[in-house]
Amino acid sequence: MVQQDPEPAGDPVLEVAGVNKSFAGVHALRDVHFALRPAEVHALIGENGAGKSTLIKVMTGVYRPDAGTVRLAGRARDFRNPLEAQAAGISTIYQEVNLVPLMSVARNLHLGREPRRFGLVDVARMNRQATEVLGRYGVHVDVTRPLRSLGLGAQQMVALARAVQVDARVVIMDEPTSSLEPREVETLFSVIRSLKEQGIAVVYVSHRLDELYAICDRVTVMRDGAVVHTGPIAELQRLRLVSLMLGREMATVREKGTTAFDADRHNRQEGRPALRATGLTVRHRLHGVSLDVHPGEVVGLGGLLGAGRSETAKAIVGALATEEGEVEVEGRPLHRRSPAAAIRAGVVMLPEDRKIEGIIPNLSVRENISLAALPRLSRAGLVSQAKQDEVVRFFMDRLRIKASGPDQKVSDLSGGNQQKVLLARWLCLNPKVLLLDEPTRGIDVGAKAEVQALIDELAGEGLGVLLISSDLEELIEGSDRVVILKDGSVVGHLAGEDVTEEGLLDALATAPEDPAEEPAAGTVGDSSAEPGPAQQAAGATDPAGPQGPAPVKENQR
Amino acid sequence: MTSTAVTTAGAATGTARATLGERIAPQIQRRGALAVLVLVVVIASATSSTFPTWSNISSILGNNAFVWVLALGMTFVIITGGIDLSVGSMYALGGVLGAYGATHGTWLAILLPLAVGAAWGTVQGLLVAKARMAPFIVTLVGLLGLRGLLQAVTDEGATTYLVPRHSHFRSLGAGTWTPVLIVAALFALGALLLTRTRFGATLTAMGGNENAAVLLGLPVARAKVLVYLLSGTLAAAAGALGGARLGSGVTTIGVGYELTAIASVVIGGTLLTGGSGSVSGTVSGVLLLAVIHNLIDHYFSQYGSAFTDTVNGGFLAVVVLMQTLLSRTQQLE
Amino acid sequence: TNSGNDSSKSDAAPSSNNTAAAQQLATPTDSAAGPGCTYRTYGGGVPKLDITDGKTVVGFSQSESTSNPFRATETKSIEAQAKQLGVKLIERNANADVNAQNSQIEDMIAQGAKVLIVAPENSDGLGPALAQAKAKKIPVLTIDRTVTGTACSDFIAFIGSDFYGQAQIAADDLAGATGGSAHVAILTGTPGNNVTTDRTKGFEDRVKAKYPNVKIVASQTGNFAQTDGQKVMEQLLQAHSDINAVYAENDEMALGAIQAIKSAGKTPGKDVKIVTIDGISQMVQNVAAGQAVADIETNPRFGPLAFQSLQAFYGTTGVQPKVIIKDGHFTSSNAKQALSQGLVY
Amino acid sequence: MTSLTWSGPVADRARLLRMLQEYGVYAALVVLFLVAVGLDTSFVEMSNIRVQLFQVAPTLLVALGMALVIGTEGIDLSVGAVIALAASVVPLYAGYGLGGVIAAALLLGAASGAIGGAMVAFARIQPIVATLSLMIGVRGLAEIINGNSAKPVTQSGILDLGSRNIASLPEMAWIAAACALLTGLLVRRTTFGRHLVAVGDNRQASRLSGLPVRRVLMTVYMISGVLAALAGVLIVGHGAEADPANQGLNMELDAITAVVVGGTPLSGGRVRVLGTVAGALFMQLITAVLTQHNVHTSYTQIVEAAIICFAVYASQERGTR
Ligand SMILES: Nc1ncnc2c1ncn2[C@@H]1O[C@H](COP(=O)(O)OP(=O)(O)OP(=O)(O)O)[C@@H](O)[C@H]1O
Ligand SMILES: Nc1ncnc2c1ncn2[C@@H]1O[C@H](COP(=O)(O)OP(=O)(O)OP(=O)(O)O)[C@@H](O)[C@H]1O
Ligand SMILES: [Mg+2]
Ligand SMILES: [Mg+2]
Repeated sequence: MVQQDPEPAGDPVLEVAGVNKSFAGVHALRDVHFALRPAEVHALIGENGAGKSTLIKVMTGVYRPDAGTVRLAGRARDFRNPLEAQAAGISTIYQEVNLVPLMSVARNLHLGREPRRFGLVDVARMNRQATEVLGRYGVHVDVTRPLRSLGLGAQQMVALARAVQVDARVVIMDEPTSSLEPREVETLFSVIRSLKEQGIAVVYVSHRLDELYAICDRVTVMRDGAVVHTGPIAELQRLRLVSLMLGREMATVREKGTTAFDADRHNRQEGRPALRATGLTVRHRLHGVSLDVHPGEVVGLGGLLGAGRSETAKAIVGALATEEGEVEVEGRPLHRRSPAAAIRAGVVMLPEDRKIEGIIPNLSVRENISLAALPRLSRAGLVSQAKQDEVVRFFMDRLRIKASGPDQKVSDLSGGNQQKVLLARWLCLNPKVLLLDEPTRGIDVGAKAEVQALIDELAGEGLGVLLISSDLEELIEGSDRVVILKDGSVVGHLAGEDVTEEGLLDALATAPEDPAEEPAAGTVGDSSAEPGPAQQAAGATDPAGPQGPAPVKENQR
Repeated sequence: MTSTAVTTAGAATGTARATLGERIAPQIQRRGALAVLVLVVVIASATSSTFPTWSNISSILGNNAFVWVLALGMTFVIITGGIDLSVGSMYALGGVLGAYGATHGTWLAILLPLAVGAAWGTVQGLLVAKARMAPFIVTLVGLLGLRGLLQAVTDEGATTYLVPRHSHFRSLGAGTWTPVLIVAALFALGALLLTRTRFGATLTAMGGNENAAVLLGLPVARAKVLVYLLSGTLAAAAGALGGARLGSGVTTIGVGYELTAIASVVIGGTLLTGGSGSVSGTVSGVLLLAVIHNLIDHYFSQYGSAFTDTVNGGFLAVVVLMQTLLSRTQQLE
Repeated sequence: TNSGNDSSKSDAAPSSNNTAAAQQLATPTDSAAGPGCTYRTYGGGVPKLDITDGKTVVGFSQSESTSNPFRATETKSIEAQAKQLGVKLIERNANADVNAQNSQIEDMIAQGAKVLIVAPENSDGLGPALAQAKAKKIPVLTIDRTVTGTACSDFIAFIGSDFYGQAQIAADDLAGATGGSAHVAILTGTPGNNVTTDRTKGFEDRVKAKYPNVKIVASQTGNFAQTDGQKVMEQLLQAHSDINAVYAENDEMALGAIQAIKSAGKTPGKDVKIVTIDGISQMVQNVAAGQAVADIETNPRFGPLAFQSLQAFYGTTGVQPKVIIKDGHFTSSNAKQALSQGLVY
Repeated sequence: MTSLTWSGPVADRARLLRMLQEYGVYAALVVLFLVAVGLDTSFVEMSNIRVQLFQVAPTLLVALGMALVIGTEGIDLSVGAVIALAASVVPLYAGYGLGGVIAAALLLGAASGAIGGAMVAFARIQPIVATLSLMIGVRGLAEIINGNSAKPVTQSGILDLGSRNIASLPEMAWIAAACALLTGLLVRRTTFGRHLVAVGDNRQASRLSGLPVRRVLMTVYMISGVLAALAGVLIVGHGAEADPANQGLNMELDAITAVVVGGTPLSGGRVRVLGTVAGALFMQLITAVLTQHNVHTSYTQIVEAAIICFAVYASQERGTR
């Protein structure tokens, strides 16, 4: 059933043959063949849990295959660890940003290859270079701050900058855009193109199909750990692609637009809002953000990275201490501000960072789902197994969570399935208001559609939904109204017919700059002040330095 | 056009948030102990006439300097997210080996402890890095085992090795300045190692997010082995120098020193969970504890040791509390 | 592993009365001829002082936690005597840490101490402190444990018990009580502690020398603590049902042993003979009650003798290098009356 | 998924490893016991078993509390001191009979635990340092309360507690067993148990999921304190003497050892109660064998260290790679 495309032109730079890999119980890769040609952008797609990340980890020495070979430029390689893979010229951005939160941005960018003077790390130069490099990716931050003070998006850009800085033969990107918004995606694409120009091959994993068509040359489709198709992406129209991924007949895959939201808006129930937040203020983050969500409507929260959307959500549920601001649920103000209190009042938040704020890694899928609902599933502090299993089974079917069983460790699930588990955790509380921060991040088309349909349905049932998404389409088609944030304050509202991409971007562009910008100008100024010396310096010591950035600069100008 | 608008916006975002609070927070976090230290010293000097005298200060420095080296090694280990409980026992063993070696010449007195410390450190490192065992256990084993070894080499503590009267070895620990200078040098080197070398960066990185460190292609396993080797060697060296100062290998010494070391490191603002910390902080930490002990002795001794203990415990709690509150940042968790 | 917080001596009632009884107990037994050590001869001569003038500061460095009654009694005895003579006393407690003791002694010197009474934590290891005292011409009187060095140069003199001797007496008592043939279990003190070493050696040497039929079946540490003593004894009784005698290097462990013997269904004093050292009242009562054969006292009341010696040191008579306190020796014959006369601490 | 194809041999190895992790401790325990008997057949005698149970009971009690604390990714160094504290009040309340004594002791234990818990939960001080300060301070306090001499205890109720047998097994052992059972239920069956594990595994996520993180932490440290106090009373009862200066010294290390030898990871997020029981027994047997065969302290310590090392290695999780 695996159909091969006409003989590859030019022998592959990276080739994987007959690879098998299984984890306790799970057979993640079965006899996988994969060939990557020089200077091509190769899409690797598949449902959640299809084995994409696992394949990548095998190619980069994180996992060792149980069987099969990895060849780089024709030579069979057996990388014992990522270090060796990197040395051999395979540079990787792994799924879920993998950097060191507590270390400074600059440190993260240079880890392992810091510029040195007399054998000692030259901090000054390191910071200069970092500021300069990141600037090109639209991330203008004080690079001496810990990475964790950046939003996920910015962090992902740092990871990207880092990855392309090495002189690599192959650059692998596992869902690099999962938390980028359009403008950054553009930057990313320009980077990829420049890599291509240098004859560097790129493996590109994403669940956003239109991105694939925009940037990729060829595509490999995986399902249940096996390769089901390889070929030029142009020859393959969207529908076919989806059917290959899901392994269902074209016919059964109903075309339902790019997202699964149905066109017509929900019938918002007027009168008392389900959630009303007024004047939320968090030092340096939020300045008097106010919004309300009515039962049965989906309110989108728009803005660029770092606009403070996540902060807003966190502030509402009391996960982030607010200096000022009121939160009312169905007219009743929340006095004690803590996640627990919010949940009791029926307001729940799906956090943006699944790994750190979401899953309880060592607990089973069952325990992760039932976690928040435990009090309701237990009598006199004793958990009723029966009830619990019932709920868990229901939601595992409902959200089609792919796991070897309710007892599988949640950390062993694929990214997407973990996200579904978290959704389940909240849905079994049947809340009044649902705050979703990047709910479809890293979820495959099938699941994504389901989730979106689910959001629709929930709203239909009279639930109030606040939707944060970097995927504009999703935001536009999903929400009835959009509240636009910038630098932590509300700069505009879109409603009814104005809820369009243009509307959003205009609002952002024309939004009044707030005073917070003044110091910024400073840093931007002196940080990008002397690109010249920085460049030379970079050239002088770090051979890796130039290759990456240089071309990027070109097509930035 | 819009693009520029956006980038400036981005810029705004970035640095707007970089203002004051978040800027200094990490600074204070590092300097928290220092602040408390200054406070205590000022008060002490104001209230007591003997405290600021050189002879008192030298008595604090001279006799404790070597013990502080344990905290130096501990800083590295803790920054990697590990812990080394074996240093107290290693300190004692180092002293005994040093004294024993001194009877065969100064060089042996120096090399023997270093060799043993390095060897045992390596073993611990390998168990942690390769066998993936919890540092706490591995070094707990060290704490017990090394004491046993100590008893064995001194046949159950019955024999005491004395450093010969006129061995050069003694001069290494004598007086106030020699110890202080040696230790100061060690700390300076340590600071350099941590902040200005790739090794240092690796340590911090693996402490902050070991998984990422591996994926970023840092030599994590090697760094782990090395850090325990370092800690073990430093502990043994400290013990040996201490032995040189006391003029004999005291077998009962060093009990509970590991805990004091950990306390000073944490008070110094290093996260026990790893990933962030500084040698300078540890310096403040050790000085702070030493000064407090000196004061408590000075003021409370006549009420009996039980009372002094209680006060000591209370003070430790207060200091740690102050430090933690000072280093509290906006961040959730 | 924790040999630090052990009580190197017994635990007992805190009665540290410097009574007549105490006084008379505390008399030098070793009145060797020859000139004693005075301020003229000490380390080439040190300034003469009148320690009772209320201005001269005398420093007292205690080695271990006073929650251990030997230490408590010792400290109280020194304090009381100082008060009585109007001596200005400052003190420190090293909690069994040699480093701490060094730093504390120097600390007291910084505080203006002109004479020092030191109860060393460890015979070797006070080098730095003693050196500084010497340099500053401050005489040091050591009590209850010796320090290595030469009398009247590094320190004035040593006042205390003869641990080795105590152990030999214990051996004699045990042999006597068992008719010269016994299977003995030794409960030793904390490893690495000078007292342990002496008390073990003294006993073993004596047995080797004089009692061929006294067999030492086991020798395990009880860390000078009741609980550990009991645990070890319980184990040993399981392994060696033939044990019929116990030598405990302090009373606490002996008390533990008694518990162990009882819970093993044997009668202490009858099936198993016990000899122990320190002479705290609780144990002496057991001796009186016939549960133990003998208890050799270790006298903690150093106050009177210590200051008496210091005055002699600043006078003309001088102090002998080794002043051995007279220790009581309690057996079934004299235990009762000793208790009644309040000779027991 | 049809993961049966291909994954045959691999799965077997994995299963074997998991078996070792899960049941290693128990196997080791059995082996050690057989060895002990092999060396000296009298080891199986009831009297000897009783002695071992008497000695292990307090350690086990403390270890149970420690296991819970470790489950929350914490550690409690103050248990030894709490034992001393409990011991110090026994003579004071002996007059009020066993009930009074236990009540007073457990209350103090809870109080001390509450302080530690508060430092960890509210001030977010690192557990090891927070409890270290308690460890120093509380023992000091205990010594102050007790004055400076060990006090003999004669109150019959307390003595019985430490010496009586029920069904020819020590009452102490039964108490410990009961506590173990309760702890097991607490961890497996109750919401609190789940919360505890979740908090230990990912504190931030737990907080965002609305779990009462602070309450959980407080409770855990208080439980640990209470169990330690109970152990203190038993120790006094068994020794017929209250000796705060020495009782409970190094108990924290023994307890931690028992817990980790029992296979509970120090990284939190998992509590193995039965394993802890096995761990405690295991360590007790080692000491028993070595002491009974009169091995030098030095070698005892070395051997114990080596065995701990091995036991933990055998029972630990191994990452897939
Ligand atoms: N460390 C592991 N232990 C056990 N099973 C694992 C492990 N890592 C992955 N798996 C399993 O292997 C399968 C493939 O996982 P993988 O992460 O490669 O999926 P994916 O294609 O990357 O999905 P996503 O698009 O959501 O990232 C999944 O079923 C997952 O449960
Ligand atoms: N491009 C950027 N430049 C500077 N700082 C940024 C950038 N992106 C994120 N940040 C940092 O991230 C924090 C806010 O990010 P956050 O993720 O909460 O905002 P957001 O609107 O939710 O963006 P996201 O799309 O990541 O959800 C701010 O502290 C800011 O310093
Ligand atoms: Mg993936
Ligand atoms: Mg966000």
